[in-house]
Amino acid sequence: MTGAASGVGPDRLLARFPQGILGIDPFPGTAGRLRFDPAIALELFREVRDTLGYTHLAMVAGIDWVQTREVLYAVWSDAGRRYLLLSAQLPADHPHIESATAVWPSANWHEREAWELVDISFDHHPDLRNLLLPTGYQFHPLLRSFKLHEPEELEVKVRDV
Amino acid sequence: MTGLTLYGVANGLIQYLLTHLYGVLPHPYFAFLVNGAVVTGLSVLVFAAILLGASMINTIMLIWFERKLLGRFMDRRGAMHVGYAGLLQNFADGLKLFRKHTYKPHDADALGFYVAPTAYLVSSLLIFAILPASTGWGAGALPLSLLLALVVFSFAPLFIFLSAWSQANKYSLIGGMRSAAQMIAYEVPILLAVVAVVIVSGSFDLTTIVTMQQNYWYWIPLLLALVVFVTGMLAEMERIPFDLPEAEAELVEGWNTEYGGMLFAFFMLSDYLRALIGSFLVVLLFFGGWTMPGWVPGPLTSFPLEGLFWFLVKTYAVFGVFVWIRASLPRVRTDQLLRIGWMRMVPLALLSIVLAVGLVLIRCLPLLGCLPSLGG
Amino acid sequence: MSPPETEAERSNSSVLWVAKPLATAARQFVKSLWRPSTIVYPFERLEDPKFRTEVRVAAGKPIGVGAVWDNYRGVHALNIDTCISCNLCAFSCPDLCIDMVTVPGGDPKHPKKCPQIDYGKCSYCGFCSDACPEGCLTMTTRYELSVTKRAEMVYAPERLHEVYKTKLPMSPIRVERPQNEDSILLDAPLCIGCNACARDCPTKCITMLDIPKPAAKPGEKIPKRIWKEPVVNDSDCVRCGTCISVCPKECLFWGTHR
Amino acid sequence: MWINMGPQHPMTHGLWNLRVRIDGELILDVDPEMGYLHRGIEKISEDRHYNEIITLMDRTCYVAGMAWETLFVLGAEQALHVTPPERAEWIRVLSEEIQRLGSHIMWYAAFVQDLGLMSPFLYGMRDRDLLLDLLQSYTGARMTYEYNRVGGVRNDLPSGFTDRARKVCDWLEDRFREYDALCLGSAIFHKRCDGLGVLKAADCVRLGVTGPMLRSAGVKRDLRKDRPYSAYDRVDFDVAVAEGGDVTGRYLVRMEEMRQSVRIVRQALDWLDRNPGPCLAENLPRWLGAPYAPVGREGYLLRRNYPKGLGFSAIEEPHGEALAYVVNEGVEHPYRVKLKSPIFVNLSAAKEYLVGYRVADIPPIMGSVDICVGEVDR
Repeated sequence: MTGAASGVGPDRLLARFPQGILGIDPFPGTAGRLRFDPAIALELFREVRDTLGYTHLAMVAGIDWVQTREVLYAVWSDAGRRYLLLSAQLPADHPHIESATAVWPSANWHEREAWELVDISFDHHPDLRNLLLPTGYQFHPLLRSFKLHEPEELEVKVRDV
Repeated sequence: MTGLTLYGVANGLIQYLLTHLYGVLPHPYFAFLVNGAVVTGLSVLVFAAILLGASMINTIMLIWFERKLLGRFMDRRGAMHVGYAGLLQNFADGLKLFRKHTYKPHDADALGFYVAPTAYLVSSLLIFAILPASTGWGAGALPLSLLLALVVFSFAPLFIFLSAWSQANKYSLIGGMRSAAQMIAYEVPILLAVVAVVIVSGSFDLTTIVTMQQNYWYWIPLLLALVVFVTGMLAEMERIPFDLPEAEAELVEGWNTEYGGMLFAFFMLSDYLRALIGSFLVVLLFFGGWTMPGWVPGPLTSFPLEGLFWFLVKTYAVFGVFVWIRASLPRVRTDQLLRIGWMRMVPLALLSIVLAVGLVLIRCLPLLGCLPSLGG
Repeated sequence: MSPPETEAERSNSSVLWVAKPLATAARQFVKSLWRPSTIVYPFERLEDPKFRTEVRVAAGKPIGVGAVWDNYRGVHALNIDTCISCNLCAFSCPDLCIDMVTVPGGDPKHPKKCPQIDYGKCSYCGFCSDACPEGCLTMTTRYELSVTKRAEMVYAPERLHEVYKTKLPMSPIRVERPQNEDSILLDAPLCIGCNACARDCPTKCITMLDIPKPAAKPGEKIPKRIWKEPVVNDSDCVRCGTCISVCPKECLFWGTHR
Repeated sequence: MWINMGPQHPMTHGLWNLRVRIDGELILDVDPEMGYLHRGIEKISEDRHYNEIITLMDRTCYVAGMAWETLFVLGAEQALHVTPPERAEWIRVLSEEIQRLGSHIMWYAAFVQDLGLMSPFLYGMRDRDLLLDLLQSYTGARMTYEYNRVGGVRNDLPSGFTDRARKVCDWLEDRFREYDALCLGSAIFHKRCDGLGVLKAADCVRLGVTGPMLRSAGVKRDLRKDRPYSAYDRVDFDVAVAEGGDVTGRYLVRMEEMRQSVRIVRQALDWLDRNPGPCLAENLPRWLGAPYAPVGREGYLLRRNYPKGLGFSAIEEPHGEALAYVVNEGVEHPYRVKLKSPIFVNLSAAKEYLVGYRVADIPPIMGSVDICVGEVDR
């Protein structure tokens, strides 16, 4: 399942990032789940896109593991016809990672969503503001610590046009 | 031709009533009741009232007709519960609109906001006084009735733009500007197409134009002018495919976005009044008005008010074509619309004028009278 | 950016201009002149027998797709008589719209409870009728629910029973007992033999069996209890968990027989 | 001048706001604002039973509920290590293609309505009704199906279903010709739609645009072919591709996809006729199959310990590539469900295919994107 034959297996990146790649888990139905150090994010994205040919960023997901936050990228290669999952664990206090918009512009809204729902900030994102929630909403609903609030407790700023 | 005129009916009615009233009260104080001027004035009022009622009822029936016809084009039934086959549905709708509260947006300009719908409706109604629906069923033989009708018809952009501007709404403003541009652009080909008819008939009087079509209807020699005229009328009436001033997909309701209740009903009614007028004009100018071809069996053309009957039948048929077009064509874009107007329709209209002049010059028109199956 | 002025001419339909759509609309007009394919709803209904079998008219001609209502999930029908008050419907409801309320009849000390459904919340997912082990809660083809007060949306068990009595077509009834499933197990030392589980068991699949009273050893106190223990008949058990919830000593639990 | 097209606007087809900066009729800038329909489905899923989430998936996209059910169920099956029987996979293919037909016909109706043409709207709704009849006859509902289950589907097809479905297929193939006559046969349609809302292939890939929008630009990517799920590796169909990446191209792609869907439906019907069998996996844990164990009881559920797992599924939804990521932590409800909607991404590229056109072009362009706000906002 690693897809080394089709030339898009993630194994070849191990030599490029001996420290940065923490491991490649097999994941049925995909080319694998690559765990990486958030410090190498941007270089890794470039390599994944240019060397491995994963030109399409399909999804950016944030998962709150209470102690850490996981950010998960699903990328697709037209040549290899498979997905590759890239996953990074971020510290729970001030979780941040380099934005993928420089490599895949389609990450724009995905990262906005991950930012507002799971509170993962993306450095150098061109336009990091609320997408699904009202502007000025100060909570992050997809965190495990999120509690439902009464409507009057919420302070929502009115957008000035 | 029964010799029955609408004014005659009104006059007779008034004379009958006043004479009897005077008979009941034979005091010299009431002699003014049989004064000629009073009788004439009252007759004109009654005449106007009948005309107003007839045109309103016709318009509402036109809406019903469109709804039913459009329903069949769309594989559905249209209104069907109020009255027989939904005949009274539009009266119910009108009643509902009448009962609704009319409100004005805070920023809207009151004068323009209230005056524009009324003026639009009045200017549309005015034309009915000019159009002869049959011999004697109009304001009489005005020598320039066609020209007058078209002039009044072209007041509309003014009122539409007035209302659009006074609503203080971006959609209305865009719609109003589109509407003004479109109506002004399509005035030109319409007038040019009418000129072709005028050249062939030699008259600006609608009654004369119809009478001239006893032998052959003008759509036979002037097919090109008919196409131009109908296209222009579609644009003037703001119907699909040229309804982009009220393109509901992008402009909500175009220039009448902010209107509700009776003011909206005024606009709605005026739109259909103008549709009715457009169909009237097409019938009058190109389909022989109230005349019928000679090959139509006698019983069908000799009953009381047969002129009016056939005129309305033709009008509704023409309107049916408009509905058919509405059911099958998408809307064009503003720039495309104007391009069609100025770069296709105007040259075609000019060409039709040339054709008309040619036909008149080579004197081949009477020959058309020999084609009994087509008209006359 | 400037607007693209060049328009790719992709087909030759400009020759025909607008003739084709006009003809299509006219054809449709002629087809629907006699009978448009709409169904005049309050007077005709999709569940009418004539639509159930063959004639679904589209564009004037029947094409033979009868509307089938076998699995339809509409308003519930409840057969109060066979309801065993097992609570499974209330447990399975994702919208929490089912309450178990008392119905007349039954033991006054331990009244019979049947589901009451709040249709203001119900999403018609059908999980409750799937869960019903006795097939007494099913779904009918009734779908009209308009009321003027919100309280009227709450259907008491009696009202659901009335729906049952109208004999509307109902979704297929499955009376089945779960297989391959955990069983109710007993933590025997904790049991005091109080009979609560056997008394409240909806299917009466728990029987209290006598167990021998142990002989007192010196220095050990014999616990004071009723010397009976529940035994669950797994083939009748519907796994509703009522026994677990009524057990005062929390000695029943889910597990697999070794 | 900024105008707000939405959230209450005929163009939006849902609740969202397209802020447009215009100069006269020319569009200078756009800024889509989403979130008016955000119901927090991902959050709610965190404390819902796996099968209860299926009721949410129906409501994620209200025109393609079946596709989203399938998407989630595929992800959950991987996370829970469950394999559905083959018949269930074929029924899923069948349902998804019927749903795709329904969704595309709905799109056709709304799109042509945006162009100002009303009768195809009603033709489309009429024909979609037959598909809803089909879906209703085996799922029991016309819109919120709740039909898929982790480990299969809820019930088998009723008797006589395949014959009725074949009749509908015949009927639809007739109707597609009518649809084309009303649109492609009309000069005005070409005037409106040719060269409109162009998004070239390179831009599509760069911006992550998927689905018919991508295929209309000439990129032949279809997850049904490239990464077959359910029984799609066993059906024979072609991927619809067009050139140009404009509105007409998207129309052509969707029309061709409908034809191909009819083809797939026929094949699935043939297979289902020949191969009866169970449609729900045997030996499911009770809390996965119907009927249900009590899920509300505290202390009972959490005591269980099932194998953990991660699920990742990708399907070609009617609107494009949809992904689901399901994290199973060994309890009855998933730890996290992440859904990726294709329209979410297609909308994020709005600036690229709207700027430079005219206000009157917004409805057809946005119509050709086929927006379902339910799955964008989730």
